[in-house]
Amino acid sequence: MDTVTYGWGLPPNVSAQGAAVDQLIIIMHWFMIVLFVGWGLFFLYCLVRFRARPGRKASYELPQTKLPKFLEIAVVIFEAAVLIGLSYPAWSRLKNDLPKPEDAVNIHIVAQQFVWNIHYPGPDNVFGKTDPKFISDSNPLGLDPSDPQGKDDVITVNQLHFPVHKPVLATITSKDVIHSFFIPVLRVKQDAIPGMKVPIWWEAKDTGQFEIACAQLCGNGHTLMRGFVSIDTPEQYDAWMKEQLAELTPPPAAATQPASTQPAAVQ
Amino acid sequence: MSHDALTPEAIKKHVRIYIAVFVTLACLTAVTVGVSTLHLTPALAISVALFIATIKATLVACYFMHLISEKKLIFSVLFITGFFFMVMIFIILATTRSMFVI
Amino acid sequence: MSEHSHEEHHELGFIRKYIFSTDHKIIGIQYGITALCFLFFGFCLMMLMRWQLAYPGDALPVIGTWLPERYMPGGQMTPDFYNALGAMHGTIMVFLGVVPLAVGAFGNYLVPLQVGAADMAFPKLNGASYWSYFVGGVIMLSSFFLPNGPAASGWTSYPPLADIAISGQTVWLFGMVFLITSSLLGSINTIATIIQLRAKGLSFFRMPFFVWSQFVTAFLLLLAFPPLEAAAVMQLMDRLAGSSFFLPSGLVVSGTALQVAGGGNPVLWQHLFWFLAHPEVYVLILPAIGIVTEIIANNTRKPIYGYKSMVYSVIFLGFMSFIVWAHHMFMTGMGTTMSNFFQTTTMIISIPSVVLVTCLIISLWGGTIRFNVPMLFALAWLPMFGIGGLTGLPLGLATSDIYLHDTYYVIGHFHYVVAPGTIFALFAGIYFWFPKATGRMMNQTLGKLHFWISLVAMNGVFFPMFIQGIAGVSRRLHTPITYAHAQAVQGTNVFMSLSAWVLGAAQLLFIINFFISMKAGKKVTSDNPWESTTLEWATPTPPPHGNFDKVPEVHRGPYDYSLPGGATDFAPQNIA
Amino acid sequence: MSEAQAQLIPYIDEPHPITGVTNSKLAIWLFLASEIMLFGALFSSYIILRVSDPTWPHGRMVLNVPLATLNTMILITSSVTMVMSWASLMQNRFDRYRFYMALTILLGCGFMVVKGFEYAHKFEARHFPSTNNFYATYFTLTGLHGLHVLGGILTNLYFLFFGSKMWKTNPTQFAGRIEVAGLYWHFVDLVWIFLFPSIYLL
Repeated sequence: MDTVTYGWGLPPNVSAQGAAVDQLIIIMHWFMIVLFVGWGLFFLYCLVRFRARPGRKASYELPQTKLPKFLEIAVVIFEAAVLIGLSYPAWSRLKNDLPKPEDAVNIHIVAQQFVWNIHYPGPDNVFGKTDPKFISDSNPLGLDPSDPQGKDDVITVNQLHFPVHKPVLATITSKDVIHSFFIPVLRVKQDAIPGMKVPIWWEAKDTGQFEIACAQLCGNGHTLMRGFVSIDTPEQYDAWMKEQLAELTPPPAAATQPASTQPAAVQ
Repeated sequence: MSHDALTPEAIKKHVRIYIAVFVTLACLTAVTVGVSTLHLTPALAISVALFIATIKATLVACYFMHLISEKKLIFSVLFITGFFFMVMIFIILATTRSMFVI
Repeated sequence: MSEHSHEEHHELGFIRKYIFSTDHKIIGIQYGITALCFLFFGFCLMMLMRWQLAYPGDALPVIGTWLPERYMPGGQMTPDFYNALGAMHGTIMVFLGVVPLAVGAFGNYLVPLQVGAADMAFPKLNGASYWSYFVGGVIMLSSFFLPNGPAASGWTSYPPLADIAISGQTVWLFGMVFLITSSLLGSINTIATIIQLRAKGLSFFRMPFFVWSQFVTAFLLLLAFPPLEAAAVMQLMDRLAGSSFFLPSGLVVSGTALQVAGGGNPVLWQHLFWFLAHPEVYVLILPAIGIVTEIIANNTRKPIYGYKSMVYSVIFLGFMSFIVWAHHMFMTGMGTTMSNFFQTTTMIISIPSVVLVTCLIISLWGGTIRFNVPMLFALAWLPMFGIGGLTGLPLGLATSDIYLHDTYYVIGHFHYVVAPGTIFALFAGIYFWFPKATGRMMNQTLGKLHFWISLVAMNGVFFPMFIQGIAGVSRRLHTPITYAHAQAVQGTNVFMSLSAWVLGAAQLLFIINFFISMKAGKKVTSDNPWESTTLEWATPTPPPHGNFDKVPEVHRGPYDYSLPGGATDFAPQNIA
Repeated sequence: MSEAQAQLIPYIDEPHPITGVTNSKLAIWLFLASEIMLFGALFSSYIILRVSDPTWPHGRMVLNVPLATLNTMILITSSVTMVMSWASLMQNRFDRYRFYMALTILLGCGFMVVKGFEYAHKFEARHFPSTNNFYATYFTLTGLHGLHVLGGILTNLYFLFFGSKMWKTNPTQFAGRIEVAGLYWHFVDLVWIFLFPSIYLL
């Protein structure tokens, strides 16, 4: 397993769908730089050339120039092109072209103060029913104990494993307040909003160990809401999943929260 | 005031209009309560109730609030407000209804 | 400062004259001083936060020991206190600092003068609006003395976090109700003044651009604030009466089910909040553009290029600002149709901003540029606002927003708009109109020092935020170094903090300059020291109650500088 | 407004030659514009919460429709008396003005009393804003509206007693003030006209 060294600039993109995001960010920054430098040079030139000095008189006449008109038209065309050519299609692909559940790794991500619960359906690929009334320390998602389909469900805390080169279909929700699920290297972000289950997807093109960040202020432990992403080879993933299933002796999954991720005072 | 020609005679005429508007409002209130007991389909019930309410509101605004003889400036203000009011209600509603929720 | 000038030709007592005044100029100055105090206080909160960000977990020497144990035990900042500082910094800067300064102070002081009126249309309402603001501010500050500290859910106060918070969120909401009331009263007054009280001959297209910007701003305040008031009422109901407007069913907070009816919608708050808060951004920036325009016209000694297109742009901006709000909410999971609608409106709204900046830059062409302190601030405003505006573009596109949303990139973007953007313009305005209000010039050397240090330090604070944002650092992190990707750019945090403290120190120059100049600044020799054309300079200095010696009449547009054949290089609006 | 300012600021009692309105006429409409946005936001929230909740009860099943109908009639009547009080001033009948204004205030108080009974009933039946979002909306909307009625009553009381001194000094401005107070009062009525069907009947 390789570790990423983060630095200045965009972190490496290890996802298949994230290239569109990067491309747009880069294009927009070039546009910004061109416009800013253009303006800036003209601005500085004006400051020097038209500085007040003895003998100079300002002219009442306004410059007869079509320059601003051209600039505005150019900006309009550029923005329209970026919108129609890049942003609409990329956004629709990300939001509407969800992978089919049978072709994807299905997971539920349930945020809470201040951990990420990752819920895997297990070998039957069907999620067990959950209900808030079953929630307890040993059953963080409220898995229905009477539902046979929930017996093989794996629930991890802050540990997100998935295989490389296979789409992952995740639905995101929250138990308490609004969080935001963010994996920088996968260019994935989605608010986790209680009462809503929002589907997102991604597909990794590289293996490695990365982190999940919370991007939305969620209380005094916001900064501690760090999760771990492990993009595995299919073999590694299967082995890990087997390990998790083996631990499922007292169903449902007893996911105890590591003490280190539990802040002292919970709001 | 914007009532340049508000002679006592004109006011007398106004008063008669006020009474007529009042009677209409009372009748419309009775109608809207009556209709609500009819068990219409929700869509129809909402349409009828809001339609009657709009008529009543228009009457109040036009006659009691003198909008019918009001100046253009006031209409401009109300037009802008009405536009943003619609934007607020319908775009928030449309966005909320469009949420990707399973 | 009028507080210290002694013109006792009124029978009004001290309290009626200076405390519960109905004179728009006194109220404007009251607004200005109160807002400047709040600005500095809000900035101090940020300087505290910057310690934690630069040296996470280290005890803050000296100052840390002064603060209560519940906030900084052993000098170390608790996450709750950090969040409280963040929420209060945002609230104070936006609602108690910049808006009251830009709209309350400059709007109040200048709009009646520039339209040639004796006062605002409703002088008592004007006083009420200041005192409502003052009470709102006091309520807001009082929350620091609560046992659980002030509101700590961000200035955006997203529920459910804000609904269930044990901190001073309720006090925050009550404070906001007063501030909203104040803004509403003020905006009604401004609009009525501009529509009804313009001097004879001052048609709409002869109004100084500043008046236009205040006019549009007032409409934004008038129509955008009430939805936030409604939302605040609903959040108050949630907190005090146990309703669940913003609380969905089945909430489980730290292991126990929340005892509420449920069925609410947390995203509803975001809609109502941003329906205000996006126009609010324009409430901050439009008066700033107005001030900059006045100063650039005055100091290039030539008319503004494209005055009319700037007016149309500013109206269009105001209009569009009501239909872009959900670009703050792309990550909530809205449908593609709606997000495409909001991406599009967001791109459209960038066009008039481009027009404004371009017109102002081209206005420099052919002028004779005087580099005095107000002009320096106004000129620096152009590139700073440029950076702020341009960096809004990748945030406004839903696809690139996936990565940048809620990172430091956002913070950098709006701080460039608001801090070196709006606040530079406001400083420019203070330096520019100080002689009108006091009869004395501010010291130019101190002013230049203040400008250059502020310019460098501002960029030192805010530019690295883009680097952090690109690296993916989330905002509002108490200890960013928890994350490996934030650890990699931690060096910038130290740099930003040092810059922030330098910036704080530079403001002392301004404060010293302000008070010294008030007492001992160079006296102005004429009522129009900058040789300006607009009506406020046609009043005696400082303007007395009632403003004008004789009712002014306007004969020309606002920026007739360097008119060919004139005896001077400026032709005041009131001179035929 | 002190005498000095009354001279300084034009268009207090006579309309502006171009816009055709007085300052206060413009201001009250601007204020009402902001009120439209305030109630609009609450209505919008009501719609959003209601369409997403299939268990939302019908107002007519759980609320007291006869009482609300009575209140509707009271408020409509008070609108008529309000406009009559203004019309009386325009006819120089100060005595009738006082009569109609007093009646308006009494009707407003009547509205509040009926509202009080309605609320008391709900509290007795242990229906609170915390019961569900239907009651939360009901209490918030009618409560905020009630506060507006209360504000109107206080304003009208002022114009019935202390404020009416102006009739002697400046009758035009006083009639203008009553018109403005009336506009606010009618607006409160107008809000109720929408509240009544959407909360009580649907």
